[in-house]
Amino acid sequence: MNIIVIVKHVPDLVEELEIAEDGKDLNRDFLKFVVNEFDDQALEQALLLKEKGGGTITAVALDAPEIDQTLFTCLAKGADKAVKIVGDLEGRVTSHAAAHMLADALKAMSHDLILTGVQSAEDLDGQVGPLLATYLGEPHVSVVTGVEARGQMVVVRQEYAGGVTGEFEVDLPAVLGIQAAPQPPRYAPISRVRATMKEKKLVEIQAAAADGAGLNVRQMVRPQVASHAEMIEGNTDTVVERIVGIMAERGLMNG
Amino acid sequence: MPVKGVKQAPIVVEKDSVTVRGIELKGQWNRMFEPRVIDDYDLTHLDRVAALSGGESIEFCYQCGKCVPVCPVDVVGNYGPRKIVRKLQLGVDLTEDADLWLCTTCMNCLRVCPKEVDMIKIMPAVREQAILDGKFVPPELQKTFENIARYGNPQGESPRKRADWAKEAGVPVPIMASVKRPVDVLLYVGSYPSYHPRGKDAARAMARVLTALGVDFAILGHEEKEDGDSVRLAGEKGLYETLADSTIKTLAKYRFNRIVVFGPHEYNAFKNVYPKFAAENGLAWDYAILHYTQFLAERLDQLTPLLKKPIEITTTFHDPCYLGRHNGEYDAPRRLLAAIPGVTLVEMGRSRENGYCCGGGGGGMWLDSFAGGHQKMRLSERRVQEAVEYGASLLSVCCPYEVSRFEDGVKSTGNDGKLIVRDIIEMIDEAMRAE
Amino acid sequence: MANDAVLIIGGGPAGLEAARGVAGLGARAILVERRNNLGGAPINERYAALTHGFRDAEEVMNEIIAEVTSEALIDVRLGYSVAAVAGSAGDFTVTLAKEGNGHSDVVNVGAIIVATGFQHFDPGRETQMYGYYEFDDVITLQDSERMLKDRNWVRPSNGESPKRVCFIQCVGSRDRHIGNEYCSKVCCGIASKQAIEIRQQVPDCRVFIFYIDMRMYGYWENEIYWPAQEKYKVQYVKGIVTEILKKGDKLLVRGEDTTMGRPVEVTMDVVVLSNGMEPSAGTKEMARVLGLKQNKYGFIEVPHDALNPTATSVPGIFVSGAAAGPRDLDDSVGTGGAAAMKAVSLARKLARGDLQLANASR
Amino acid sequence: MGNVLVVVEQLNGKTGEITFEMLGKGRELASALGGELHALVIGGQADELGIADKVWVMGDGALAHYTSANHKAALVAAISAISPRVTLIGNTSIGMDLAAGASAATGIPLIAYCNALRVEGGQVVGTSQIYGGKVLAEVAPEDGACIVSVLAGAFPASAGRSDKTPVLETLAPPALDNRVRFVRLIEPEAADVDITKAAVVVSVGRGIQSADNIELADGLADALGGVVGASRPVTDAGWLPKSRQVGKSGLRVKPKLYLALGISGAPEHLEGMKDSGLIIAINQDASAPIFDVAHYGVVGDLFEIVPALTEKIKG
Repeated sequence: MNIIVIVKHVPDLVEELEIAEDGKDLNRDFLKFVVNEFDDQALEQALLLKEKGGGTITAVALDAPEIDQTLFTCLAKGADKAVKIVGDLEGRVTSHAAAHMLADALKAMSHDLILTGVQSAEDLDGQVGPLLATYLGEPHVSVVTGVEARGQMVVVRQEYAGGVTGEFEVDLPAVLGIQAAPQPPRYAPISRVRATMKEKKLVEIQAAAADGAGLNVRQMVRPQVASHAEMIEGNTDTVVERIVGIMAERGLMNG
Repeated sequence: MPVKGVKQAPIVVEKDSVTVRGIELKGQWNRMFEPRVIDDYDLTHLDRVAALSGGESIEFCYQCGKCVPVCPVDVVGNYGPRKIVRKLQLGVDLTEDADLWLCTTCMNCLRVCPKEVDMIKIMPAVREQAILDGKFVPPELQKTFENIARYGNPQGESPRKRADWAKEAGVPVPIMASVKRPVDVLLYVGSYPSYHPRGKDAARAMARVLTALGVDFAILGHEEKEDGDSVRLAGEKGLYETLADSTIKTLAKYRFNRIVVFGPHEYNAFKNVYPKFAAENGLAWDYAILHYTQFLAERLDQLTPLLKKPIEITTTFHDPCYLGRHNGEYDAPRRLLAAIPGVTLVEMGRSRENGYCCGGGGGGMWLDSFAGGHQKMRLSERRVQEAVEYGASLLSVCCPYEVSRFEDGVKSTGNDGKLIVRDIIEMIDEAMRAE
Repeated sequence: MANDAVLIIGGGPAGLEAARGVAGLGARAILVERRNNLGGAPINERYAALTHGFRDAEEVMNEIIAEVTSEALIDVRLGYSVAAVAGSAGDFTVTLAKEGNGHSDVVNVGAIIVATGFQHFDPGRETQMYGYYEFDDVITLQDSERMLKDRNWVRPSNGESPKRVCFIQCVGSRDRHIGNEYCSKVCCGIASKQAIEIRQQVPDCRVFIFYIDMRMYGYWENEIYWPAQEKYKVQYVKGIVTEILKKGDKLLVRGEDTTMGRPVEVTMDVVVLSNGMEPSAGTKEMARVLGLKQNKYGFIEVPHDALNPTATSVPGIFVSGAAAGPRDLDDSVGTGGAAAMKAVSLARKLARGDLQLANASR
Repeated sequence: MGNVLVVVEQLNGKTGEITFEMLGKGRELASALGGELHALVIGGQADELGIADKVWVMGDGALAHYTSANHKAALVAAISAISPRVTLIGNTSIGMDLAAGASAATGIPLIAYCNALRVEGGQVVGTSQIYGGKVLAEVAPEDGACIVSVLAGAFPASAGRSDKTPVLETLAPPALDNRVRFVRLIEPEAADVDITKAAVVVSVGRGIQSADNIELADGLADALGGVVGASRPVTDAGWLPKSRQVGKSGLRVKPKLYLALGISGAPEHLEGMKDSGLIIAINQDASAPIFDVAHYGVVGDLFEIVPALTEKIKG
């Protein structure tokens, strides 16, 4: 099975995020980027499928700061090929635009399955997977926690709230939004990543022009976060009274 | 009489299930409990370990068993270097065995080994191979590697916040990049004093003590990264090399007379490991390295008059493996403790050269859950019990791994209220706070 | 007539050294060897390399033999055995019989040195469960020595190169059942030495040594045991083998792996039995002819009431080498020299009248 | 026209809570836009949807089981037929399938992860919670219409319930897209509690002192309709199964309410719960780091406070 894994860089949430002066985007000057954690799960799922049934894996990413390192890490983990889509990609790329550019690039790449992370931290205008699937005219399943290849289809599990899981047969080619692979994403030792950088090259593809999401960002703000708990003083009755009051205020008393 | 005729070999049957203490064990699990017949000495894996650079001495073992009683892990589980060698001889693949991740590289086995079977080299080499082969790496360790690779610290905290602890030190803590002049002491803080809540307490105490002594010091601030020695010992050599390269190049930008380190692991890295790496890579590395206890012990004349507030307590001292056994420094911390008025030092049975291990070395710091699943209790818990048994009310330490490990151990062993844990620098800081 | 000539019985390493020693002291030596050649076990059993030093046994022995045969003071009598002895210290009259033709000689000597050596334990004997006479591929240390010397270390059953070989230690030694309660002292070293040689000659053959405890005296530890393990990757398994069974064309070795506390059933291509030492037929016969006390194992008894390892129960008769019990080459040669010194010195004292026979020290 | 269409989410024949949350908000939006509130049922039943002015019912047995391909096709057909100004879809597993796909297929912009919606000068303005909740982005569609995927719990469900009988209208289903075929639903194992899914987690740490005391937390969790979680020392001690462990090496939880009882707040633990909606911590030690992430804190004896609290909640 030939699998394409879409890999995306998102701002690292470990760092403090600052809003740009115009209030419409993050201040991108000092942002650190990391690979979207669900994309890591998607790659792991792809590697497991390849280990079991053979085939190839191509990691595809839109250009972003430090994306090369991430693509080489994909190769070090077992991807066969890594493609970087380059072009005018400054600032936040909307999910719609990203999906357009990916769809344009992927049309030319033969594939059976496209795996994406189910979502990312900056999917303001929706998740890339279903957008991409629609542009490509392929079926899509989100929140997938299990994939099994079976001839020209896959059997997938989709997770719902409360632990209920749906099982589906999906004809290929298809796009899946991976929530979790059956095992934690594997580790790529640094020395192997470095060796991969010497041995392999990234394939670059020019990005197609793409429309945005059709949304105006009016402003971005940071939510108020209390830095320290508000301490509740008093005897047991007072404390209990106050806690119940707080919970009731937030509609938490009905369970 | 000689054997006559040809006997048939008995057929060894693995039982479908066996009942051990009322629990039924199916299939292969009963092998764990039944004295299963050894039907092969498959040396493939032993040969593979011996072929690794650093793994050669695995074959030196002649099964004398001296290592087992001093192995801190064997005290809390069925483990020990001799047993690992035997398992290898029996065909166990160490790269897939839980034992691989239990060694804390404390070096007590090597200290007593007549054949110099060097687990401090063997274990990291095999771990590296396991990681390169894509074998199971405990997820918590994997996460730590990723954190260190990405953020330069095991906690996965923002590198920009590395010096945030200093804001509440109560004294100015200069940062090398800002002072723009040579300083006497470069204080290498380390990740735990930089980020861990209890580590930060110690870091702040350190800043106050150095200031009180009038030491001209500065820290690297956000330019500082994990030293990588424990990363190396945990098997991620490539990451260690990246960190060493980065730290060596960062330090090369500045002028200072000596490096004072908080942690024994940094001490070991800078003193014993970095010089070799620098030489192999054409980098300069020629610094005076001091553990903070050594630096302060050299200044006892100056320090002692400042220690005015007595701390009336019976303490015992836990020798860090990487300050003691690995680097031979046993006295500096004890001299500092002796200088604090009111403090009575009692020695535990396992101390100095035979000091027990807190379980944090060699990557153990990042394998707590995994190791916990293969041991009766944590090494830190065993040590806490020993401290209490010897009548100490305070367990003093001087390795940033240890305060949190032992404080957890105090709670989990039900010794809350019986034993407190303090870094020596915290005790000095407190003793300086005269009325 | 008192004289300082010394009769040495046995032309192996101990006897040769005794002869050299006697001649070196300026006394006459008569070296009697029943066989038609000198050299003893290293030559007759066709040993490969010797300990220490791993030098070729034949080469080393030939050097010593050449020295002895070219020495004018040494009278080498090949093909002779001692038929009778009369007299006492300082004045022994010994009848030497030429093997086969009935010819005999009478010699007069002041002292006698017995250097009649040992023989290898016969592993087919009594309770041994190792199938030495049943299975071609179960061999002894001396069988192995011969193959090493010929540089043709193969499976005797089919001539093929073996892949897995093990040694079983303490065969015929340390065994009350068999009657040999003593440690044969050399087998651990010899097995380890052979293991090294097998690894040198057949590099892809893995060698295991099953042992109760490794007895690697003195420098054997660092010269043989450690290199065997560290350089030649010989696998030592603590635990002794109880029996060997046939399994297909392999041998199934059954025992206990005592450090693991588990039974062992592993297949081997060749099993080498590290068979111990017993007194040779010549030793037992000489004890009878010379009237020497033997210990319960048949070795010539050395009364240990003084620091005198070459003494026997009869004044003027000394013992050297493995005739007195398990000894390695160093000890055999060492006691050969010591016996020479003791023999010549006693004979001369008696000849000079410095000493009365009654007070003759052993 | 300013109609609001709520896409009804039903699984296993049950209408999800999110539907009522959207209906309540949809009612408010429809009024502000001067339009009607419509609900769309794909292959399901239209009970309980009385608050809507009109319920569109599409499909029959063929759409009875949710499949992403068929339901997306149905939704796209419905949007074309109804032309709502605002389409509200739950940001659930199902909504993630549908919302973005419908946006791509119809060209109508999508506001995802929405936790606030209002009408301002005739225009719909939504707030999208992005970057792990660290940023709130206020956005408006460039043109009139929009699709909104709504975060669960963003709006009260009570506002979306009504006893009225809705007006039903049938919509013709689209051509089926059978590339995704339903096989079965797998229910979770009854014995195992999934603490990651619970709205209320009552977590205990070392301060609980013994396995026997865990029933205190059970009582409180029962009263709140929540589940009991734990910090590592408690699961390590075997007082609770590993499946209850909150933290870096356990599970990450994000309930609406997290009650931390006797948990000092090791970083390993904080990492697993700090994003909870409301955190209330009770601990003896005033300097416990748990108070750095908690919204409210009590320094006190949990053995006194917890039973009293449980009593009070039970009323």
